[in-house]
Amino acid sequence: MNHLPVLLIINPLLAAFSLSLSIPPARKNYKIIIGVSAVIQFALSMAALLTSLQQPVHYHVGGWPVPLGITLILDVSSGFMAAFTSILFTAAVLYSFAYIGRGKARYYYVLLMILWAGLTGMVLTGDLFNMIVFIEIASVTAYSLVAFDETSFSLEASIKYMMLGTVGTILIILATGIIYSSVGSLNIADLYNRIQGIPEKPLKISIALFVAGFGVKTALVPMHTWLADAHSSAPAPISAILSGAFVKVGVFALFKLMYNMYGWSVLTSLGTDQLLINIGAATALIGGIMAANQADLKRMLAYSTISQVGLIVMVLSLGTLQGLTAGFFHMFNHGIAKGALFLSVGSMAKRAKTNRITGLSGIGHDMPLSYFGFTVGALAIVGIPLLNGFMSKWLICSNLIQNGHTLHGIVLIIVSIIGAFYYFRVLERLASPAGPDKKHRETSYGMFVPVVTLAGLCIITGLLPYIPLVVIERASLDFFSYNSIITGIIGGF
Amino acid sequence: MKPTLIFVLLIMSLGLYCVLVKDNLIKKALGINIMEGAVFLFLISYGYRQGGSPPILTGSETNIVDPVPQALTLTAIVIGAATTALMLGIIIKIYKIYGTLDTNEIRRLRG
Amino acid sequence: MKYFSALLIAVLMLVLFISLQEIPLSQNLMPVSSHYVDSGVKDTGATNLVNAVLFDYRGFDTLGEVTVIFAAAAAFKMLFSHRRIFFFRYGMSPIVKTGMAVYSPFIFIFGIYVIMAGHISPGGGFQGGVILASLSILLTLVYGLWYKVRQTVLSPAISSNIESMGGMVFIFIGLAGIFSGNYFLSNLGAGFFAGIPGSMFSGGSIPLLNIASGLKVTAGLSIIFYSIAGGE
Amino acid sequence: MIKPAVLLALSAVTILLPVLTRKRILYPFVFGAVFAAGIFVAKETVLIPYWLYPFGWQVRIDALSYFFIVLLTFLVFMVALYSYAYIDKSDNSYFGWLGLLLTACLGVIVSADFLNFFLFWDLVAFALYLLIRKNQPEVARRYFIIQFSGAGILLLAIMLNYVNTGHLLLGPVSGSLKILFILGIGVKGAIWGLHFWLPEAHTKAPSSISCLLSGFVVKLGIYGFIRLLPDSNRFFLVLGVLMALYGVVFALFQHDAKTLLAYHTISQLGYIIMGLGSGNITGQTGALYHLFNHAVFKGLLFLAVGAVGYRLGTRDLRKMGYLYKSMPVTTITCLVAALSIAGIAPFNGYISKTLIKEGLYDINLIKNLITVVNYGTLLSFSKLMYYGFFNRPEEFKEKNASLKEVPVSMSAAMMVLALVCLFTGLMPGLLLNNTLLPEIPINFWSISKLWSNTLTLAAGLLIFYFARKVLRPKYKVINDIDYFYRLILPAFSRTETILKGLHTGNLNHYLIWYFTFLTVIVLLII
Repeated sequence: MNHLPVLLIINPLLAAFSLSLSIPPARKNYKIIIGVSAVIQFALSMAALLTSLQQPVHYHVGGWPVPLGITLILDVSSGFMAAFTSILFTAAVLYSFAYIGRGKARYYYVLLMILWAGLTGMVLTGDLFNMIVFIEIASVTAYSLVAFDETSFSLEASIKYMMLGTVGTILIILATGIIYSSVGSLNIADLYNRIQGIPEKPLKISIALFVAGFGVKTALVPMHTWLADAHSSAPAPISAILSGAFVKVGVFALFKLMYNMYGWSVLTSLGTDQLLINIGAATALIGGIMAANQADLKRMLAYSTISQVGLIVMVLSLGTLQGLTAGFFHMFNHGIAKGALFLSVGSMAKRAKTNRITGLSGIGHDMPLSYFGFTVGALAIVGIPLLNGFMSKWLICSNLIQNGHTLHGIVLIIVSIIGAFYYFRVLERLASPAGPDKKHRETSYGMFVPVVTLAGLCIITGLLPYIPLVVIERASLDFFSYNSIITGIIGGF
Repeated sequence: MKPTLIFVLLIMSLGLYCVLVKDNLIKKALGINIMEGAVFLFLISYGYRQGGSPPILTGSETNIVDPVPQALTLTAIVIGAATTALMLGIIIKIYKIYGTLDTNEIRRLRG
Repeated sequence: MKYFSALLIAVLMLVLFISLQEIPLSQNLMPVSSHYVDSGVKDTGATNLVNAVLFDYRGFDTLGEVTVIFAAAAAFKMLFSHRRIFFFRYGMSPIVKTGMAVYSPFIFIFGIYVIMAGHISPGGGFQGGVILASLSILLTLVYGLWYKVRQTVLSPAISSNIESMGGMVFIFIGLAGIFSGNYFLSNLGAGFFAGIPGSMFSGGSIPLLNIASGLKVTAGLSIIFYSIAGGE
Repeated sequence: MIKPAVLLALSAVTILLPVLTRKRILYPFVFGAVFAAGIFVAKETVLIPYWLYPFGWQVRIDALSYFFIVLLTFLVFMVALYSYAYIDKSDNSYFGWLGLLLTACLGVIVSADFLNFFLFWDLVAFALYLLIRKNQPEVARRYFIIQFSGAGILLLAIMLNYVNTGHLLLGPVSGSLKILFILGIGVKGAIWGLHFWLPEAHTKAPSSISCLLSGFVVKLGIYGFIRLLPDSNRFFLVLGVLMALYGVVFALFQHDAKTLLAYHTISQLGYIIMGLGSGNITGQTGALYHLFNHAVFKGLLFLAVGAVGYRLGTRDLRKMGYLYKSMPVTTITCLVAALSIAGIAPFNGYISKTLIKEGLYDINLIKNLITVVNYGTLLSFSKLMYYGFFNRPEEFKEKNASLKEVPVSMSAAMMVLALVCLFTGLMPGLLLNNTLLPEIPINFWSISKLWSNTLTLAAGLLIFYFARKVLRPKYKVINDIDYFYRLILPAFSRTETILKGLHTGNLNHYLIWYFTFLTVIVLLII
């Protein structure tokens, strides 16, 4: 029996609980506890990915068979997402050690670990209501971490995020209620077999509610408004996680429901795929245009995240195996690149004490390593060849156009061009000759090592896309050929 | 159709109206709670069976209401309570800084 | 904007009304819940099926829910860490204080009862926890915030410890399932004492989990209250 | 024979040069080694399997690729030699980016599949961005964005082509996709209408980079046309004539030496495209030969003007003069290049222009237009040579006459290029027979041809003598076609302003959007 799935969730929880103990060892050595736990979690998630590549694990919590209890499913797709999330989280934890001041840092780490558990749970769970619970765990921590700085901006961003997010959760719960009252099951795999039992109109309503509910977590237009506020006001590592991992996990969860609960053929017959792809295109365009002229660097990155999520949603809604591969690959690439971007901007902003692009001009000379991270991340997102963004954008474009969505392919190209426009503007500004009185030190090891590592990952996956792609192809197979997998999950109830 | 559906939708529209129209943040939080209540009512009422007894078995019941929606609702209530508490906490802090709860004025982040 | 919102709500509700009517209604239970009803007592040893579902079949949800409260409490501790605004220091009049002194043991006992008997009667960790938390809040309101600071039993550090311990106990009970060669949060399968259904000592790990979550909810809600009230 | 993979690996090494060694003296030798490898590379098709692993890299070196490889590696070698002294001592990374440009161009030339073709196509623009960025970030960014947009169109075209054909092998395309391909490639190849970036980029880039930009990178567009659109004759003919005339007319009235050269790039590209559109082997061979020659003499011209700028600090024709005294090598090499570009025997321009003219023999109108262009070229290079080197303005005498000749590495590069101009002119068979055309169909050295050539030169110089007052370099802003493109930009920024206005920051509005969206999708789905 393989307990990896559940260990992945309870390890960060245990760390958070023990960190919150009001006893001297926990209070003094919180960095050690968090560091050890983060390393263990990273190792566990890598082990989970390797395990899932050999044999998917279906973990029945409490020992109950499928429709009765909660099942955690560690297949390649969820293992991949967990590993990818862990990479970002490990970088963020390491970065936070240097970035977050002392003061209230202990609770920051508590919340960070719970966020980690929540995102991992969202990915791993095979139960609809359990997914909601994990979404809420992740959301509540995200709301409060956004407010960490307690400035007017971060509080305002937090309350906007919270209001929209809570309404979204209510819609998701309502949709779950509709599904449960129609067919009386909550297990995603079980629901896949029973989905025909739901009458047409409640089915459609539930899809609409899920799209709207998850849309606010994944910042689809027009529910994207909170994202730019929240990601620009949160501490840098939190922005990196929210942008790099949370949004992606939200997209993953939405499409897990779409592919693995409703079944893509149901969605196609209802025309939802067209709806999703158009929403994706709108998201990509609006995010791209909004990013083009932002004065705040982090806000620009946030809008860029919105536009990239639009691309991912576009290609995932194609409903083809290659489309899924391209979408997951772009998730991975964008997550890593955006992580490097947010972290490096955090370093620069910490030294320059401002997020404004004008205030940061010329800082590239003083902080070459952070600037290197920023450059690589920006170039990867723009899609410069030999960095990872190029490959995934090529795949996305090729899939969109092959499936007859030429206009959406053009949207991708336009978004890339706009992206090049604003990222290069910033790159140039950061490298412009600085005034003589401006001198900033390079950040400490704890801060530039994660940045440089993530940037290095961008380069490596750009040169050797095989390494992630071999996993991602299996992962998308988990989504795509669900019919053949499902009997293994359900067993014989 | 269950007659409770009408009440569910009525309560939900009340909450929604509160969320959409009221400018005060606390009222919005309350509206969200009212919406949550409507959803919980929906869950519970669709788990109810005509003349059913509560799901506490003493051995003689034959007609029992569905226990799962009740458990789900309990979970969702607790989550909702935690969220609401956090929401109110942030609202307090916002009031300290902005001196108002009016959403038309709490808009330093825009564009 | 007002009329537009009203129109929006009207349209939305109309559509919801039309479509939610179609949800099939039957007097029979769905397969999953009928399994719970048929063999729930045998499976879990608890007669309160809601609690059986909450703490056994779907115990993992409950862990999550406990975590949400924990996260909210941690967020409060983080956000309200350096506020020391002592309003309401000395509490209410002596009459109320005396009355409260009389009531509080009963409230306490009731809360404990609701927690402990969760598996056989309506109630459970959350409900009892809320009762206990309300007792703590009542005490503070009546005796003033100084009471909280002076009292060691309800001091912030202790509440924090109780909360963490609650969560950890929950997880360790779950881990017992793993160590006994079963799954996480396994109940009777992991060898917990089944007892006679309907009696106080029955239901395997369900009462233990009830206690853990009860502690957690008590402490969590208290922390949230004190953080807002500025007691810490 | 050297394996293609070795050549590619060697060129990839040049990217890392600044990291590997700080001794700048070694850099030109490494680029020279790449040149040697380029000459002796085996003409074969291989698959490099571990490149971007699931995709692979189909490397194909045939006669056309070989021709381009030799040209590229030679030119880059010369530029590296020139840059040894030309580029600021502190800026070693320049050579790394030069290596990147070399590798990227090489990649475009040898790729036999669209994925790698497009990848390196993009990378070329990025390498140039890096090279220009140091001094002119604005220009570099604009160049890159324009090229990136062009690459976007190309990407769209490639994808649609993929849908049509089902494979990604580089080959002739058909149907209405040709328009997209012409647009996409045309941005890099600076065809008329999409050339608006060229004068600015050529003018503002360092001269060594202008040399490569004009000498090779725009030729990638021609390469793309040859590979992908081998049979669009009429269109190319019209386009070529248009470009040749347009470039010459605009070049005549420039006061900046490099802008003048830049517009001549457009004009000479017009020649090449005309030759491609001739539809017969003579014209197309002429086009290719002219491509080679243009790379050599235009590169040389840019280097020479760069050398002037290196010593004088300006390349404004109004401030030059007296240089024939102070910088004899530069003057002579520049004169050789000017004679070549004007098509004067025995330099190489004469050969290729004669071939192109032969190819277009049957169309009288075009022949007349070519003659006009020829005189235009002659005039503008008379202007360049006269006002740039032989003029004697009193106010600059003291400064200009006392300059020193440029350092050895720069003059060596220029002299080599000048010699190549001469030799490829005297012995056209050297290149033509080996790579392009088995036998030369015409006799270049017939008395009538040489006589008319001399006549043209004399007439041109005579016209210049009388018109030199009109052609005197004056400052004026000449709006090119980009004037119209600039009109589009406000529309974009207006969209942006409207969108920004919509994001009011008011939670009420956001919630109302949210529920409007919910209602709309609910109604749409149901």
